[in-house]
Amino acid sequence: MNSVEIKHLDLQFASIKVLQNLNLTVSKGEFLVLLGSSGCGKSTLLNCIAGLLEPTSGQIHIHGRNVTWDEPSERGIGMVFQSYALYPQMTVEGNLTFGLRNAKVPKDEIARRVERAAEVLQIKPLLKRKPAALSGGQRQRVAIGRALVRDVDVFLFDEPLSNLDAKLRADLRVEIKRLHQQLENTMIYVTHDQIEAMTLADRIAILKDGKIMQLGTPDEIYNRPLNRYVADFIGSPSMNFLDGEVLGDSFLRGDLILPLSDYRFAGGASVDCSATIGIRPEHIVTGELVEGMPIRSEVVVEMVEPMGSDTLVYTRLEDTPFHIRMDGQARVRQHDRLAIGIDPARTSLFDTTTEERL
Amino acid sequence: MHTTCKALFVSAVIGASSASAAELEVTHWWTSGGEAAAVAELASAFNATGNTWVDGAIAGSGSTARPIMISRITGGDPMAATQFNHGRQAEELVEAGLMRDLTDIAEAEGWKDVVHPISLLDACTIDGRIYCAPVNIHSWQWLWLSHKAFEDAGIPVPTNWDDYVKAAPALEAAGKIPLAMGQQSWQSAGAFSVLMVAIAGKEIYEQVYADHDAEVAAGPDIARVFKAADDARKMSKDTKVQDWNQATNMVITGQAGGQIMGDWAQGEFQIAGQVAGEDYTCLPGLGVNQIISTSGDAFYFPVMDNEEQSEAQGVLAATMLKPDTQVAFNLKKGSLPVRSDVNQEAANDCMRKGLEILAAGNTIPDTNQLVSPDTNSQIEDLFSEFFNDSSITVEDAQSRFADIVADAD
Amino acid sequence: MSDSTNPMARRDHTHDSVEPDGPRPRHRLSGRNIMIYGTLIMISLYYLLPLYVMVVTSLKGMPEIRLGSIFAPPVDITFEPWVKAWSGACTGLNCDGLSRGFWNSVQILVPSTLLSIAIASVNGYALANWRFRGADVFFTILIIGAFIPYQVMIYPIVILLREMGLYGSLSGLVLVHTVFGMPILTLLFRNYFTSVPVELFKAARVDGAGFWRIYLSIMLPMSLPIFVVAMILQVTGIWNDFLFGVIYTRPENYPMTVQLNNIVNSVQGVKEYNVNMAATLLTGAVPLLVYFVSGKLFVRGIAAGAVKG
Amino acid sequence: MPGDARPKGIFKNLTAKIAAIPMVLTAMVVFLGCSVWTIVYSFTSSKLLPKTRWVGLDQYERLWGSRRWLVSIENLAIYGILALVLSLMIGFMLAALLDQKIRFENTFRSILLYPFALSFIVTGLVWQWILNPEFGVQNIVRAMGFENFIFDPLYNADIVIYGVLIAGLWQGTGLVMCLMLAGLRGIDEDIWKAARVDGIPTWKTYVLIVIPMMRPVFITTLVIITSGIIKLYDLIVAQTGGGPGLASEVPAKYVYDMMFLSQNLGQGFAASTMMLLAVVIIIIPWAYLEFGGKRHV
Repeated sequence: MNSVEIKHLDLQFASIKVLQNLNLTVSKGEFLVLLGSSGCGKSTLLNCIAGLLEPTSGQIHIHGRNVTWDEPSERGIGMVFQSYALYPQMTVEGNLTFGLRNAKVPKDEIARRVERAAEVLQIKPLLKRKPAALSGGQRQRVAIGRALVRDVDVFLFDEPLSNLDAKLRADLRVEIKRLHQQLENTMIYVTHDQIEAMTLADRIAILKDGKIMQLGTPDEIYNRPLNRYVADFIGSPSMNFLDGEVLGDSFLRGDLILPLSDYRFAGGASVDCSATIGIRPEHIVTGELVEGMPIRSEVVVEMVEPMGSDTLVYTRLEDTPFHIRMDGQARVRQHDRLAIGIDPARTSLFDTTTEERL
Repeated sequence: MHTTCKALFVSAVIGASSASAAELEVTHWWTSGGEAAAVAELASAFNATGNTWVDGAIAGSGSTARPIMISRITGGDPMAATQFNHGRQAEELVEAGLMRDLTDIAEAEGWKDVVHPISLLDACTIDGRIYCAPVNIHSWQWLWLSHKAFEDAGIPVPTNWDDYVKAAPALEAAGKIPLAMGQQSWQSAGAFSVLMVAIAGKEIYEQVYADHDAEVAAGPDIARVFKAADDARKMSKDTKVQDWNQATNMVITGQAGGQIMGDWAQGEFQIAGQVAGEDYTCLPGLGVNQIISTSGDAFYFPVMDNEEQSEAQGVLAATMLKPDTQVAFNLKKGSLPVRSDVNQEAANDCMRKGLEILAAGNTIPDTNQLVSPDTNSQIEDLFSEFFNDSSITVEDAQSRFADIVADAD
Repeated sequence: MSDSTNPMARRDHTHDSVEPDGPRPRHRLSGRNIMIYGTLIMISLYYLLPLYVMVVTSLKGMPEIRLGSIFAPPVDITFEPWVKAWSGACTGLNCDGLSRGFWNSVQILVPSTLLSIAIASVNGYALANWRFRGADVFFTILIIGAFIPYQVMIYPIVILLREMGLYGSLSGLVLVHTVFGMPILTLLFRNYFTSVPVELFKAARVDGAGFWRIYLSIMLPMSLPIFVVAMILQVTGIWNDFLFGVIYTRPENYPMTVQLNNIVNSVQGVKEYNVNMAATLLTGAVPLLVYFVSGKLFVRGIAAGAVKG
Repeated sequence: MPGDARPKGIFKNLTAKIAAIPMVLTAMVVFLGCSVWTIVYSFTSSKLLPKTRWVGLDQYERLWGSRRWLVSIENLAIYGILALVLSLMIGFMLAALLDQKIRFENTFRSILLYPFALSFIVTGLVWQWILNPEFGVQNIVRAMGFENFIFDPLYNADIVIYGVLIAGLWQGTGLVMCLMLAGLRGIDEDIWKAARVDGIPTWKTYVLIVIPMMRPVFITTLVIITSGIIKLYDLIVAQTGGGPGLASEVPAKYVYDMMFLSQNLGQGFAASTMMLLAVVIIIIPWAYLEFGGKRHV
């Protein structure tokens, strides 16, 4: 059964179209991440699902029920916000129980749920404190707890980790993942952080200008981006793009010729057209392995960024910036000449005009 | 019940005693010393009828009190009685049917026969019905002179305006302010019309104010009046007070030589324990033209739903014009009684002068009865400016005055 | 919403924001300090002068006032003027001074303040968090209303109250105060509630709280400073009001300012300046007290309500 | 199913709309309704009571031919501009002084703010007295030996409006100071640090950086001060009564006096209408910029 279903959703503020004919289905127990840069409509979409914004047209179904015009509290959702949104004048316990008290849930039931949530989130000792006396991480746990006690099947997260520092963010990310495994409920999670998206998601929806650019598993998104935008957006540093053309089963760019016999075309077969090839920095082969590659070239190192686990090397391939991710142990210096090789099976080809995957 | 009330009402009017005890709220702006004492006389006379006078004094004369009165009346929650300068101010309220018709009381009490001059009652009469109870006669045309000030200056107390003007330098030399004049506009405008009657005479006054003759207003007679007003302006330039009674107080204490003010100033002299002829001199018509205007205060009685109160209103109106009340009230107020048939032995020097002029019929109607409040306030604005700003020339002021008269209604 | 304007972050900052943010002075007795304190003391003297004059004059007898300078301290201190102003001064026939109006003023003040603040805060909350079509239009008209001189409205309001059957009653006056307090108060409350993080409001809606529940349980408890500001403004305005009090009620309900006007404007021969000043101080006592007690909260509340636009 | 039907416009946020009824009624009936009523009756010759005797633009012709009205406008303009500029300047300066981490800040602030608690009636009276040449400032200075010292602003038609201004500023600057202080406290301390690191002089930091950052405070302050200026009435009545002559008349007093002293409602309404018009001309563009432009989500 589908947990959340969004049909032809449109949202317009004045003349600005924030969401455009958006369709999305989230199945039960799925962890869906809405990913995109700011202003892409991901938070707006989440707010629509929560019922905090009214769509201009279209429908939202949760558990098969049309909830498009229902109050947020009637939709069977819990929500966690970026700024935690804890009620400052209430204790942690007060924050956890506010919704339940509004829904007139019996006292012992409230106590049971608070007990369980506090245990799951390890916030038992904090129950009597006010939010002001909590650290950022603790606050966000309480905020998650507030969704937890609602005993609902759909959790909505609106950039919940953005206000935390890097270390806490990583910790809490793991915790959310564990929570999902434990609760097995549907989670829709908005973020602009691709690491969060890749690590947490069962599926990722990448949004741009109120439209879904690609919906797929992290693996699909990473390895088989549907269009140039997604390819560019995912990965850091982002994919290298080289313009050229597809002729027969080769990609031609100047004197570079890339045989595409191992490339899986989206349409099954190759079509002649001008095209852009995308190669992830980490898929570029260096060192001894270069010899085995169907295509080889040589670049000059312009800058080196050692990052510990790996090393980023900035180079140029015939005036086009070209980034290479190498092993952390690689000894490369500025002005070095570097031999590189490309494996066609690990590249993506896009039609230069439509920017769609070939 | 209804008939009983009627019976009580009649007995109340005739016997001035009643079993029905209504509380009547009376609004007025008589709050200065002499005025308050005078109101107390009205109140005690009314309380003696078994009713209760609830005092609704609002200080600050018309500007503060009048909006309240008009609001209360049009707002449907009127006071039982309210002071108005009689004249044309209440006309519209009467026309709108908001004021109680007092004709029955007036007839029962024979007001038509006793009120003198009858013009006072005429001012209360609209379409043959009487709507207000005049309580006193006030006249504007008085010059009050301080004996002490002239003594200090070493000159005799003048007996007319011209001598007074000539005495001004001597007063100034003695450190006195020759003429005390409050800065409020009604005082400036009042002083001017006093000068007009005194200097130009009754006919000119009537042509200007009653007939709105702009040519006369622009003519040589009025030019002389403006010349005199210019003298007054010079004599009064150092008065730094606003209220009339503060100016009067300067005369009482001898700081100022004199003041042009209505007979209500008398009350202040009285409260200060001064005696007319000994401590101060009063010159009606500025000692030039012994003519006084007969304006005065009147009470109007808004229509009330409550029958008991309505009856009590009648009682109050009747009480106000009773001979005893009239004497007691007017003595304190410094004004003249509205009926000629009362015992006037208690009247002092100044009051007697006034009564004589009144008896001789040398009266004119007050400006309030002749022009609308609107025109009146335009005139007040003009003279307020004239008396306080010496840069306005006599000619300029006169031509503006003539314009106002031409547009008067 | 960027972090720099995130009110939640801001609140943490405003928590101790009654401490100055300006540049830190370097030395205790530097020339700079002397200049700052010197200026402040001079200006304070100018501000205190009228109060000083009022107080010393109210403690003098009339002869001393006539002879001495208004700035000279009293030689013979007398409390007579205070007693007279409170319980003896006359207007017309009533010689019971200000005391007659004091409780009336309280009776007008309490319901007017409560009602106007209650309504304006709900308005501000509705405008900030539940924006509906046309809300801005109404709000703009309301703000224009803040600029309309009261005198202009006297007459039409008399007619309105008459039609509502409230003319002359205490409730009518309370209503008038509520109406005329509404523009500025609504502006302040709207600005304040706009600065409350919108996510808090969203969270409460997810928690199933409706319009009133959010207002009472979430917004109200975190709005003390702005309520203090509103209270101070209203207490001052309503307590000092003369015009409405005298026009829209009956004499038995007249506020203290009517007596003050009567005492100050009725002249019994000589102006009794000492009594006038005592009466003035007595009338001003309530708002002054409110100010001195809650001055600190006032600045904090203004900081929360007026600064954000 | 409840979710199927989109709620009709009016039922959306129904509670919020119900709660806003008092505001809507006030705005529409009192402020808008009464204004329209006033405008309508300004075309009549109503005297003591409103009557529909139409006279076209007569009232306006008379209004603009009236010296007193012109003087009133001129006075309001002088007073308004000076009061606005000076109270903003003095208020800001005081706030900046109080913001210097000084001791006794609370005391100073209370002293500067207390006049705001007093009514204009009281303010007018006290200052009328202090400025009275006979026993006020002039008297004191003369007693100190300056026999010819003259300081009688309330009795000199040329400068009376400045005498009113002294009292008006005394009463109102405290609030401006408070608003400004609140605004200064809202400025991030890092700004000051940055300015110091950049070596920008303090006064320059205020003028170029801090004041522009305080735009919202200035706007709120402007609304409060301006609305007070336009309504200027009580202070004039208590302090000068409009005198000497007409020298300190103001429009609000013209309206009041016309309506209740001259018993010429029509003229009063015409003057009111002109005031309303002026307000609308000032406010509407501002309101449009403030609320019209941005829409919150």
